[in-house]
Amino acid sequence: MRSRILPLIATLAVFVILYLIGWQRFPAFGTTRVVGNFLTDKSFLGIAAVGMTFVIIAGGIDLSVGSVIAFTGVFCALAIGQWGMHPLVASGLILLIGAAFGAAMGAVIYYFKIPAFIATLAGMFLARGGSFVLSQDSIPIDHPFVNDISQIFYVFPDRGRFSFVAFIFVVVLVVGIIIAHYTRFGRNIYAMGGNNTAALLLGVPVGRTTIGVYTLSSFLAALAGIVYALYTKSGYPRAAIGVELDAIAAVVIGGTLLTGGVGFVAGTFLGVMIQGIIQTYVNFDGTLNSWWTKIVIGLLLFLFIIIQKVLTSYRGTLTFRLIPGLSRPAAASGTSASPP
Amino acid sequence: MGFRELMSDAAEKQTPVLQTSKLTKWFGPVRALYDVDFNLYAGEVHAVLGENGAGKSTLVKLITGVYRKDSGAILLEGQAIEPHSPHEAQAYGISTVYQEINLIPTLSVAENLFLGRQPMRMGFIKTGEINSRAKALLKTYNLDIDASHTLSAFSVAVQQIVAIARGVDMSAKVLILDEPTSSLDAHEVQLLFEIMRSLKARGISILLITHFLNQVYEISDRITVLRNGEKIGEYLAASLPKRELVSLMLGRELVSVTDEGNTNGKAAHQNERSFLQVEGIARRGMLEPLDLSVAKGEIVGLAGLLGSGRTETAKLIFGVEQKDIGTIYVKGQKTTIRSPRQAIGQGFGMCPEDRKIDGIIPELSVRENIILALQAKRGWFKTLSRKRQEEIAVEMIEAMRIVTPDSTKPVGQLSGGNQQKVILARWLASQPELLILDEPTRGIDVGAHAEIIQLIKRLCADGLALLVISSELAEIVEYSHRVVVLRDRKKLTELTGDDISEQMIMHTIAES
Amino acid sequence: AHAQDSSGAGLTIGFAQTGSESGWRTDFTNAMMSEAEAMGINLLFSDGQQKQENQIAALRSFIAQGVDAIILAPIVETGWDDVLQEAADAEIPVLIIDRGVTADPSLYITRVASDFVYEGRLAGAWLATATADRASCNVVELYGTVGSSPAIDRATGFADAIALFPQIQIIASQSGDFTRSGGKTVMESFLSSMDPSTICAVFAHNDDMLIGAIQAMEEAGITPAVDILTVSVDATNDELQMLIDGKANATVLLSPYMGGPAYQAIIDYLGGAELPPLIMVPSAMYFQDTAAAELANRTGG
Amino acid sequence: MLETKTAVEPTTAPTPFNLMQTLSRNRRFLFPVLALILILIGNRLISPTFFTIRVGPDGRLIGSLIDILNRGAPTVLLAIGMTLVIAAKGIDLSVGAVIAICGAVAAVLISTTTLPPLLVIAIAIGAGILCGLWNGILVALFDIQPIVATLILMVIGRGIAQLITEGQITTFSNESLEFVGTGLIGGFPFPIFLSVIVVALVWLLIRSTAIGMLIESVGANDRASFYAGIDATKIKLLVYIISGICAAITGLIITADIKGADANNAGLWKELDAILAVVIGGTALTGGRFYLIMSVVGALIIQSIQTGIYISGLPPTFNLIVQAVVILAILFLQSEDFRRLFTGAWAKLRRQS
Ligand SMILES: Nc1ncnc2c1ncn2[C@@H]1O[C@H](COP(=O)(O)OP(=O)(O)OP(=O)(O)O)[C@@H](O)[C@H]1O
Ligand SMILES: Nc1ncnc2c1ncn2[C@@H]1O[C@H](COP(=O)(O)OP(=O)(O)OP(=O)(O)O)[C@@H](O)[C@H]1O
Ligand SMILES: [Mg+2]
Ligand SMILES: [Mg+2]
Repeated sequence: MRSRILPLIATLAVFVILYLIGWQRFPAFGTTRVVGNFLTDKSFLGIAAVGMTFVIIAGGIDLSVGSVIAFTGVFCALAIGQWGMHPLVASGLILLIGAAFGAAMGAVIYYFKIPAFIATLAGMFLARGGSFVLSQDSIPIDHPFVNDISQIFYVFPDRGRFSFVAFIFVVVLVVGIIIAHYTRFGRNIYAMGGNNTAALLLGVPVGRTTIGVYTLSSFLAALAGIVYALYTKSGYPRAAIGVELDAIAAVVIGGTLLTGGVGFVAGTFLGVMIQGIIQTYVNFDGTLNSWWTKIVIGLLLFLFIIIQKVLTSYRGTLTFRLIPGLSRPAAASGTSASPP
Repeated sequence: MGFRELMSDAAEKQTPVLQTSKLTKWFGPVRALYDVDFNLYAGEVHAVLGENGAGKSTLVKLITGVYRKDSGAILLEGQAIEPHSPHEAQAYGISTVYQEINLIPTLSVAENLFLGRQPMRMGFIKTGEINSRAKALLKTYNLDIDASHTLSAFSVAVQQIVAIARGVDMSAKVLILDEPTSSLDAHEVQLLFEIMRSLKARGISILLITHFLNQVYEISDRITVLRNGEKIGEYLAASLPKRELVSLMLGRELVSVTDEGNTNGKAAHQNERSFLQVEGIARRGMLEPLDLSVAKGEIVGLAGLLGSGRTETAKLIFGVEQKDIGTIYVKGQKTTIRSPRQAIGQGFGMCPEDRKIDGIIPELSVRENIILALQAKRGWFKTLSRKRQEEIAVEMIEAMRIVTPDSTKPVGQLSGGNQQKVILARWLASQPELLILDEPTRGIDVGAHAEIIQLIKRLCADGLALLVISSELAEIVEYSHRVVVLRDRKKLTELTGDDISEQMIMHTIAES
Repeated sequence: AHAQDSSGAGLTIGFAQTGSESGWRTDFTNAMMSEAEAMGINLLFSDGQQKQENQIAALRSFIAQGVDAIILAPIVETGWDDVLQEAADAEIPVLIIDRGVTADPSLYITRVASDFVYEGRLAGAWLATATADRASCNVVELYGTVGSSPAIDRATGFADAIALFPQIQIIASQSGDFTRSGGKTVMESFLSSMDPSTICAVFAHNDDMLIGAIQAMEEAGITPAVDILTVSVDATNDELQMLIDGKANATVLLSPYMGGPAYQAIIDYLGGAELPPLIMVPSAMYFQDTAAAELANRTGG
Repeated sequence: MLETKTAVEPTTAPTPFNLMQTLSRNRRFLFPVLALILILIGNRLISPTFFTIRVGPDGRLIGSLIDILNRGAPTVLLAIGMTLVIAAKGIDLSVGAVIAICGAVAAVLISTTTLPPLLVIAIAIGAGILCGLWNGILVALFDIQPIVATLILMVIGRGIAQLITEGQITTFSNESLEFVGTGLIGGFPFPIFLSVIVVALVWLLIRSTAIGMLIESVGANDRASFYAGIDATKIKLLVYIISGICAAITGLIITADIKGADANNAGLWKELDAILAVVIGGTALTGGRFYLIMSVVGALIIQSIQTGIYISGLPPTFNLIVQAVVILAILFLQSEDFRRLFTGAWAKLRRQS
């Protein structure tokens, strides 16, 4: 058991180290304001990443989340501003649409055996294209209810804010952890990712679970879209481009294996926070121009992954991969199943 | 046995619990199953026997909805059923342990045992209870392991027991066991049989597939023989002599299933210089320091119970795992072996125990699988011509009687036993000087079993050095010149000459 | 906030840039940095990498650090209300640069900008005069990145302008993503799929796409600026060179030098002055005869 | 040995099954090609001059078909490298960034130094090799998951490219280098030849040596390959290096084409096109068997859709939707289960009538 949460602990350790280094350099890092910002600014990414975690644990991938976020924003903005819907009604409707969209992708993946990467890439094009068709411009959302909601926040002692969207993020996180570890659906997802053929033979309802996991992911992407719309009070068809890659990176940094079967929702939270720290660090520094920003972000990511590797690798030393099969037995066995 | 006769008489009159009629399945041009009528009565153990590729697993997979039948019917208690997935089959009360270990390597042992049927409270899984119940369940199989560990950390044998435990624990009406004992030793097999008997007593019907004929006679009431996808007949176990059974399965007489007398009289090899000499190799938590030597033209058997460290010994020698200490001499030269690649460079070959994970490349063709090790040895650029590859493949397919329409079929689509033969063929094609065989006859049918034993002997006669691990003591005794007995990851002793006998090995293990 | 004299020395200003998607953007960033340095301002730079959420996070970081003022070059017009409110709560003045925002003007001190719609109109008006003597003029449009405000606004402005001249028609419009190779590829496919002689002019949403299109025309044996008229926006150095070489007809200036006015506005504001709600950087057009002087001016100075 | 009567002969089915088998054997090749043909026909319906090829000045052939081959060359090249990487159970997200780096290197060197163009090209390709090596080391030696390992270079790489060009489009004028992007041989643009040459070379490398099989083996089951003595580390290094070289050549083409290195945009999101091409070609993202030539067909399909959109006259707003719908249609066409849905329904209909 301990060996399985080792990546999680390593990730936590790196997070703490990074945070302390940041604090050392910029005293403002220690304020609740920065902590509150972490949660608020990364909440939509975090929510999407929780959905992505499930998909990746199930051995799939979902490239459509960024586009679904954008579509949701545009849809909400139009629904509220032009079609006169109440924000709650619009949200409920888009969550349904999101879930249906995910279910459709899941069905295509399961029934037609189209690789998830491609099915969701098509989903990405569709949702993004759909938002362009709805509107090319960004549309502000101006509704008293929305304004009220975005004014809900808890103020920490030194003016940091725990916002409503951060609250939603935390709720999603907790629910995600419960689904992952305390429901059959969650365990079936792990089983499918561990070895799809074996899961089928063990009686896991693979079809239902595949569709379910993409439904969940798109549902959460739509929720992330609502949060994003709340966060920016607008809908913009070019919003959240490339967020899927950020989400995937957060999930993987959090110790989830892309080969499926192994991972933690809590790890994803850490992954998101680590991205937040890197970004805040670069922002606080303020001396990096555009290209150095990219290089430093990439290098910090690299550094982080290497530290994590060292911490989790056998005997604490960096084991070079001279013995490919052995460093990842689970991954290897999970994929070598003979076809049914 | 009057009792058995009586039982089956009674069975004849009742409707079968599970019945197939005219069940047919094609895989492209391959007729895997044709017009098979199969009857399983309440409270019986019914063995389905046949050669590798006869269609046994296909029958099972049709019944449990893994494959969709082409025609025919499946009836459960007289009602036609059409399961679309193992999930549905389970709902009908059919529980199955498939031939290859089909568990989730990344989940814990306990979770594997209770996947899909976890104890729940208010819609949530009671995680604590899973572990404690798993522990209790495995206790009945004499397995004292930490069930919260990831499954992949355990040996094939342990995994097989876990799979059986799960299947048995779930069985409601019908339990299907497809080669459950292929990795188990005699002790575990007895344990399983005891459990099967108690299930039988509870009225549960059991379909058993195995290649161990002794086991068939020990436990089963009725036998159905398949050959080439067709049903040859259904027999009462008690009234079918073994010899006849074998010829029914093979469609021919099997000459000298075991050609009498073992080969270990030739102790002459002892004096020859060893091809491989191992001194004090060990790895913490895996193997205590161990000495071993194998000469050319000699077969050294590794005997021991499950978990005794036989596979580990092989892995350390072949460079799959790194040893902490110890030295390996090849032809008297001290050598370092840190990977199979280096081992192969020294003229080694190793047929691993877990064919599905360590053996086959399922997507590649039979031909490619066979020439793989040879090609890897030759490097990237010294390619074998297509013609040469084809020759080797065809030669091996014939020599080992691999059932495949042609050499282009992906190995993943062969039957289990034939996959095993392909891996053996791969190593033979690589022309090694030392061949390490870990459970080479696992899942191999009677006919082929005898052939492989012959093959091992012939290879030895041709001057190969062989290190063979097998859970079948009879087999080890038959061909070994020397037997190294292991227990608890330690070498106990080395038996030679007339000391090599099943009793002696058992005795050595039990003693000390 | 500090009380300041009219020099910017010692001020710390956070600048949230959209990203670095084009040469013009880089010019703009560089100009911002060098002008800050010249004025002794400590500029904290943040590259938003084309993402609004990154820019919002950058603003929040600036607020947490307690900078003296913030300059925001928004990637999109909407969605800034809350974070601008936060800045206002923290009493940090915000100045909007380049593209506009829809937020309440009381939330920022002023906007230093050029007008994309106006740029499109200028281009359209020029084309109308240049083709006044023709019976008809079929235009192909090289559209910017779909959904980006310069593309939308320039298209709108251009369409508004040519609507007054029925002889001018847009016969094809495709996105070249504001890039040179995008412009070249799209122009190439236009030239392959229609008779080049039917095309009278090309309007590109930025210079890069036009330069690509000019290459496509040359390769297809068409003389740009003669067989097909060209007009585009940005007036980058490369485009001026094209004008000088006679391969293009006109370009509308989008000045990257907005930093100076912006810093001055902040200094004035901190000094207590009233600011106008919009400070326009002058737009201009360059033609084949005026390009050389401007280029010399730029590279010389 | 024992008495050897012939082993159990698999019974061969009557003809209809043989027909099915031939179909299913060639299915992988049939459907992508069919899709390409359908798209071309579709394009012809949109634009009557689609198949027309006229001769421009200096003998240049001009026409949509030539455009597809010429503009498709970068995707073809990337898809080749990507095919091998994917076959070895990897993925390379960094190709877009590598394009930018190599283009930047070439443009800056040619415009600021007096190095001979061939040397500049060699250095640019060397940069691609380095990038591939970096990815390979992260994946093969450090055992970092391919998607993350290459994501690092995807982020850093574009920064490096911008660093080299300082964020500007570095223009140059050098006929030899420009030839890579816009040169003509017999009226055909040079990139077409370049892609054909690279396809041929890689094909030779893969099929006349054992490398192809070893890649498939490592991709399909790396543990079993390890037992068989295959050096997976070297194989993985090799595929990433090849991908790096392909990306470098692509970078040269794109840069030479516009006579300038656009570090900000060169190759942006090209990795997705390449992956898509590979999958349309039938290679599974889970590694193992690969189909090099089919990836080329996949790349041409993508370019044909793109060109079709350009000439369709549809507003650019609809680009993505059209792409998504066409790609889905192709994938459905390829999906056996999808087709069975229809053949099944058809058979039922026929039975009823
Ligand atoms: N998925 C598949 N695709 C194609 N052919 C298959 C597939 N599964 C099985 N076959 C073929 O069907 C035949 C019967 O296979 P099956 O697995 O039922 O044999 P078996 O009796 O279980 O043999 P073994 O004792 O070796 O396990 C074999 O010829 C095999 O090659
Ligand atoms: N009956 C058992 N009870 C507890 N642990 C066991 C048992 N059998 C095996 N194990 C565990 O399985 C692990 C691997 O041993 P393994 O079975 O591979 O050795 P082996 O001698 O090669 O046996 P075999 O080849 O029969 O599988 C060991 O960690 C051992 O503790
Ligand atoms: Mg079988
Ligand atoms: Mg063993």
